[in-house]
Amino acid sequence: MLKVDNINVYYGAIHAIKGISLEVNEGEIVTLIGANGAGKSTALKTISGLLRSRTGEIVFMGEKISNMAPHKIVERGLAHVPEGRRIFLQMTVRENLDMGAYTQPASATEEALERVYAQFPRLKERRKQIAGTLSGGEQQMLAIGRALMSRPKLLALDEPSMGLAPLLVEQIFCIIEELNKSGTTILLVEQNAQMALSIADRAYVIETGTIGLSGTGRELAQSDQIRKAYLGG
Amino acid sequence: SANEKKGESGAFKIGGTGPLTGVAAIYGTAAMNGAQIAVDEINAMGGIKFELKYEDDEHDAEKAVNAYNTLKDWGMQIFLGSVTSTPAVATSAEAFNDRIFSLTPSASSTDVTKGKDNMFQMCFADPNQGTASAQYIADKNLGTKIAVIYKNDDPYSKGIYNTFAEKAAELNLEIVSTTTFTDDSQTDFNVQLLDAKDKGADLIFLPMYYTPASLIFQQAKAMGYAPKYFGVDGMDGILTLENFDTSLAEGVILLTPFNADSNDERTVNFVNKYKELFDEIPNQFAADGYDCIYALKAALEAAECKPSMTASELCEKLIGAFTTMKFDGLTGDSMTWAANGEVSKSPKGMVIQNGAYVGLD
Amino acid sequence: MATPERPDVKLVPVPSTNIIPERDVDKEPILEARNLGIDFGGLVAVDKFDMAIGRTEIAGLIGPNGAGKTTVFNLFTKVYQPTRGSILLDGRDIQNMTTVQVNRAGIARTFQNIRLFGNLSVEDNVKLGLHNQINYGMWTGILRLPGYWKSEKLMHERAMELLSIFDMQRYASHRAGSLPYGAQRRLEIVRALATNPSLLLLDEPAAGMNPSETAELMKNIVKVRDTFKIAILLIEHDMNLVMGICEGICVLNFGKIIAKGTPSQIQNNPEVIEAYLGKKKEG
Amino acid sequence: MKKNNIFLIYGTVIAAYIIIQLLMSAGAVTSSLRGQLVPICAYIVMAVSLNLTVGVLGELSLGHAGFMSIGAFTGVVACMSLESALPPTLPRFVISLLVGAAFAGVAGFLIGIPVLRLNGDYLAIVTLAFGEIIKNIINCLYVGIDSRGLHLSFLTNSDALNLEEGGTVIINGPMGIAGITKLSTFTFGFALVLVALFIVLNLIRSRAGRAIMALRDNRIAAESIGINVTKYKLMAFVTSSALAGAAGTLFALNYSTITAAKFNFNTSILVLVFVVLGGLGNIWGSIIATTVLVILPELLREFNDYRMLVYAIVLILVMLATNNATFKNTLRELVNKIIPEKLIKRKEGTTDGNS
Amino acid sequence: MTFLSYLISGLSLGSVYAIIALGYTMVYGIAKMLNFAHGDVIMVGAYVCFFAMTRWGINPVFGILLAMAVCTVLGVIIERLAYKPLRAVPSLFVLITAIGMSYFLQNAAQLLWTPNPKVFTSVVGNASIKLFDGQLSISVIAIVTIAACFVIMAVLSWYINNTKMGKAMRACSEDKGAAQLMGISVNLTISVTFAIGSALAAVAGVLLCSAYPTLMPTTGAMPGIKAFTAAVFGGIGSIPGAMIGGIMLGIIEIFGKGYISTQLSDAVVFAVLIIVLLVKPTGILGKQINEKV
Ligand SMILES: Nc1ncnc2c1ncn2[C@@H]1O[C@H](COP(=O)(O)OP(=O)(O)OP(=O)(O)O)[C@@H](O)[C@H]1O
Ligand SMILES: Nc1ncnc2c1ncn2[C@@H]1O[C@H](COP(=O)(O)OP(=O)(O)OP(=O)(O)O)[C@@H](O)[C@H]1O
Ligand SMILES: [Mg+2]
Ligand SMILES: [Mg+2]
Repeated sequence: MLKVDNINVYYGAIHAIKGISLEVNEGEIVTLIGANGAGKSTALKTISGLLRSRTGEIVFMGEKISNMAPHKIVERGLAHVPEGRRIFLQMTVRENLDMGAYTQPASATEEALERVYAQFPRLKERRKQIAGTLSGGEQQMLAIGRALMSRPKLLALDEPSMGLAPLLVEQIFCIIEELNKSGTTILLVEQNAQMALSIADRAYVIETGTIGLSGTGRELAQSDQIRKAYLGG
Repeated sequence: SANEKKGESGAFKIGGTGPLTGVAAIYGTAAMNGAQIAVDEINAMGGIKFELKYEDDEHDAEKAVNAYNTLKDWGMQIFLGSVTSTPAVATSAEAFNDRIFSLTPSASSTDVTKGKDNMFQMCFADPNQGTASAQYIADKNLGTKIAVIYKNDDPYSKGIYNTFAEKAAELNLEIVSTTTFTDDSQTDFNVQLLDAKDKGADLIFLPMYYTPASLIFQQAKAMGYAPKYFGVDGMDGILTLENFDTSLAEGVILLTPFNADSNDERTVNFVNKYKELFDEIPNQFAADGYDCIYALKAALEAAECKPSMTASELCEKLIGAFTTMKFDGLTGDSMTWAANGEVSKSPKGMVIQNGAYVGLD
Repeated sequence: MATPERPDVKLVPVPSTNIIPERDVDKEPILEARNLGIDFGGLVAVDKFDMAIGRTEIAGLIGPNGAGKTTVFNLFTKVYQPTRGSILLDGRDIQNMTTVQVNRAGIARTFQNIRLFGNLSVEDNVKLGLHNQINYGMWTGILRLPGYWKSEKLMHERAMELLSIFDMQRYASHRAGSLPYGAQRRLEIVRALATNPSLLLLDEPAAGMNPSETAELMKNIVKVRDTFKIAILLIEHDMNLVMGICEGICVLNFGKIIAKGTPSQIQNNPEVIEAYLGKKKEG
Repeated sequence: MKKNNIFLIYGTVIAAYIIIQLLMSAGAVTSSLRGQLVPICAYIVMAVSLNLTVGVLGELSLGHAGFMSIGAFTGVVACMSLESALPPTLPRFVISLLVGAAFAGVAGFLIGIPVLRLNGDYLAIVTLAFGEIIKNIINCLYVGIDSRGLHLSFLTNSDALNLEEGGTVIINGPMGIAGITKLSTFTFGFALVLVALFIVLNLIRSRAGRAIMALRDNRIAAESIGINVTKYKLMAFVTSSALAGAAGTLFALNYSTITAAKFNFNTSILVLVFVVLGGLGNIWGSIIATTVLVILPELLREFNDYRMLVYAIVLILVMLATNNATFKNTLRELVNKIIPEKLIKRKEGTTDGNS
Repeated sequence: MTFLSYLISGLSLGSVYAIIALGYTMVYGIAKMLNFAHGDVIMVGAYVCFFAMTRWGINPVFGILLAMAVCTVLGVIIERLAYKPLRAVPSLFVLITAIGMSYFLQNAAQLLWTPNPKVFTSVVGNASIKLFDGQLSISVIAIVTIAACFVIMAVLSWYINNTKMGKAMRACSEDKGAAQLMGISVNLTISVTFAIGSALAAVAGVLLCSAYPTLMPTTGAMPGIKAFTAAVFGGIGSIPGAMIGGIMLGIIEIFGKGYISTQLSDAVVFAVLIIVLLVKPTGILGKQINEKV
């Protein structure tokens, strides 16, 4: 479904991604793990078009999307929940969710909204609140909810569990699994590697801009090397 | 140094600065165009030859000094002053130090000439206009209750107002309303006009350029107020304002040295040439620029100057010539210059009738 | 779930009404909040909040998202003015103090969303923390009088010393904004420490860190407390960290305290499990 | 801070001064350039001081010319009043400069108080408003001197000053000041630039400067670590305006006339352009950008009518180019290719300098 | 009576400021940049309409439409060429290109159309309504301007709050990256913003010159600054705020002249502005958005 082939990304003179290739198949949950600053977020941003790769190619559903404008990529069914939430702080919760459904026909909005509200009742309760005054965790829920509004085929999530209460973290992972079951393919970046690996079909480990290891979630969760470096075990 | 460079082509090098861009660009371009016509005419005649170079000063003293220095580097021998007053005060001080003879077409402030023996004006000095206007109004009994609107951040306008007010007091003219405007607020004149109207003014004195005046006429009409208007030389040009409804200016009296509608042969000739070249009717600045060149020609001839002389040599000779000669130009007959640089010429009282200037006396 | 290595902290059993550790009990608490509350429009964000923090205690403030934890920090640091109740710092009411004065009186904090001086160097960030510790006037600085050289040298030494706690000396000349996320969080703590506080407030210090980094952080927090003999109040959703190093824990839900106690008391409190922890975990 | 490499800054300025002095003594400097030396110095001081507000404190000011105006008028009044009492020019010049700086600094303090409550564009508009108010007030102000001392009058005309016989009008409302004796020289201007650089650079690299930059980067965090926002905003603002005042005096004493209209919004904007083009917080950049942009319109005189049009286009293109990543990268690569590694540092400087 | 006359003059002047401020605030609100060239786009609009009416004898209505079309294209081109490449850098840099653009437009206009002023023919004639035996007169153009202001304000507010594009505009104004992730084309949205802003500028230019009929290359400069002031006064980014700010500014200017002093009116206007901002630091209708800590 998504095929990333040998991309190189720079921030000015900084070479942040050094020839990464990866693949996500339809229906999978794939997770990227790695230390702070390894380049996970950069990889996601490149896939969703926010950053440009100097070389290589990204193909989504058989179509080349490298060098495509981000909004066109979204239209093709790839949604990205960015790091740091990036919600519209001065809009209300409801308006934020509406923005998520921007590419969708107006008729589909109501239904999508109900689904999101069902998943995050707190958002329904606060639908008129200005998003900027939400608590950190509430903002995170909003960011995920917003991405779900567009009914994406592939959902890329950058650290969705950050700042969430334990109960909610579990909930979020449940939601991710549910989404996956209902047909959404997931590309997940997580610090909570334990949880991520437990739900992932496959995983890649990124180390300073390159792919270190890859394998099924289970394999990696049991690898000693991984346990030491990322699981604190 | 640059100052001592001589005219090479056998022509006198005349430099001028004026606003060629920005808000005041109309005045600078007009003076430049007028002067250029005169230069071309003279060069075609044979005899004395001129080379004219104009530099933009953006109506700013700092830029004017830069422009002046550029002209010096070019080898300027005679300086055609700056067109507007504030820059002219700055450049004339430079020319005074450099001993370069200067004649300004239109910078009318007395600060321009004050204390500088080599600085002469082609236009009236502000005080002259103020006094002459008051005198004229008193003599002709044009109004009993007078209102004045002037531009408070403009030395020209404020300068004329000051002497007008002084003279008016002397002549027992009653000024009932004095109001002002500035660059930042020159669109709406309702308050000023209401004040004049409420105080019963039957004549409004407008020491300003014609652009704001045209707005005043329009707004007064809209509020149903029809006093007499009395303008100064800056009012000249209002009839040539593109698309202006000349009926608004009907009856406006102004003192101006130049009348583009005059039947005088030289004026007709000048106006036609100007129209042909620049597609416009020349205003007083153009005429001043034109006169400056002819006055310089007359003075240079009178003093038997050669293009090979240095600027400072020319300066002394021209000072002598200017203080002694009599000059007939488009902007006045039998003009003479006092040692302080001020010109003496008689302003022509004009009234606008049926969209044309008509001489008053 | 793997049990993290617990740093060697001795938990002191305390009476259930008061969560101050025993060693601090006979001293006056460093901070005491009494019946604190704040409303935003109709929303009661915090209500009837009572808490005392011991002089050298590491205390935790936990609760579901939007429970009002950050708001409590904002009340303590006078970013918000409380609608009700009072806060006593070292026995002194801070009612009329500003954020700046509260800091000078001894409270330093970090932020949930990092607030560094991103364009300044790491060292300068720490020196700014030392701003009120080492003082010289504007003209001393401009004219480079001897006071300038002396103070700047002192500042440099102090800054490096503080950075070394978190093993960050090597970043000293880097632009703070260009540091990796985890390093930025640590730098915020160092900067707060530099203001010489008696109470340090940490808002989700482990957010965005992986488990091994978190374990490192836990050791460092305890080290800070032990070296500086200060009280630390932290907000965190990482239960390994909270249960691992906090002596007393206070749980908020919908702005109200639902439980106070030692980690084991909290872990076994059904109301807390229901509202926050989810199904009980072992370890 | 790397971008404010002090050796580079002082070095360039001093070297430029020496070179120009040598060229002048050899008669190789045109009148045009010579005439611009003092205004360049004045504008450099303006740009450096505005950089303190805009680049270092991070607040947009659109009324910097207002402070220049205050400095110009008060400085010249001081200079003209002292003419008989203190004939030697150097001390008179220095005193005038100090007077100009002091008055502008006080104005900076007064305007700084509302500044503290506002941010961003609201602050910008207050500074703009302030510049307009100053202009308007000076246009209505009359100051004269006679044996009894200074006389002041407002909203009238110069007659209302009631000067004795032999008294002189100094500020004459909209006519401003005429008949100023030119005291400013390139050397004085250069000295003022050095003083301004010394003050600003040392301030930035001290405890107070750090606090000012902290306010720019994150006010809330600065408060949380006990930094007094009011104090440091005011400090930056007052220093900046006092220096602008000194620049105003230097500028005014270079021309025989000044009017309030000179120091209008456009002048404020012009200085802002110098600062932004040179780089926010980058003092060296301010110096270079100012020099280039002051000289540029003069170099473009050949274009006659198209001069200001070309100037506008150059301004836009430079802005686009300096902010274009590809352009910067190409430039860097080019430099890397042509020049051996160890020279790069210095060479990059000169490339910028010629742009 | 004087009071009423002043009030009416103030309203007329204010409505002109307001209509310019609407375009200003619209572009500011979305693109987050102070478009100092806005005043000059106004000037271009007025020139186009002037030539259409007086030189080519086109009906005023079509003159206005032509001016709007030309300005729309001009606005979009300016944005594409001069502002778009600077989207990623701080807005101060764009401010400088905007200033360059303003110089450019003024000087190009001067070269194309000479610096000589032209007298604009009011698109609705110079009629006025006389009340109280002609003691009080309200010009038709003032009424039209005020009405236009209200209509534009209402339509703009509705557009921004209710249409899809309007929402896209608000999203872009907050976070361009996130907006893209929603599937919004930032380029298109900003182009539309500039197109609307510039079309409004054309209308403003025509109305400005109908009310105060001198037309020069610098005609837009001062009203541009005044409108900027008005927009901030009303709370920058707020559409109704721009309208209120503009009208307040006009009224204060006229009252300052009438009741205080014509010489000090500029100082009065700006002093009032400063005082208002001290009391309400984000302008009359500006929302105080506190950053959550
Ligand atoms: N805007 C930027 N400018 C310069 N360098 C950047 C920028 N953003 C990221 N980097 C650098 O690129 C590298 C990869 O960063 P990235 O954000 O992709 O890491 P990450 O794996 O997502 O880390 P984290 O777990 O902290 O989110 C890091 O070294 C970082 O410092
Ligand atoms: N300035 C404000 N205006 C309106 N509501 C606010 C404001 N600040 C906070 N709130 C609300 O108060 C509640 C408490 O917020 P707070 O930030 O304290 O939560 P928190 O406990 O820190 O949550 P998290 O763990 O998600 O960060 C939230 O519901 C939030 O939406
Ligand atoms: Mg990341
Ligand atoms: Mg929080």
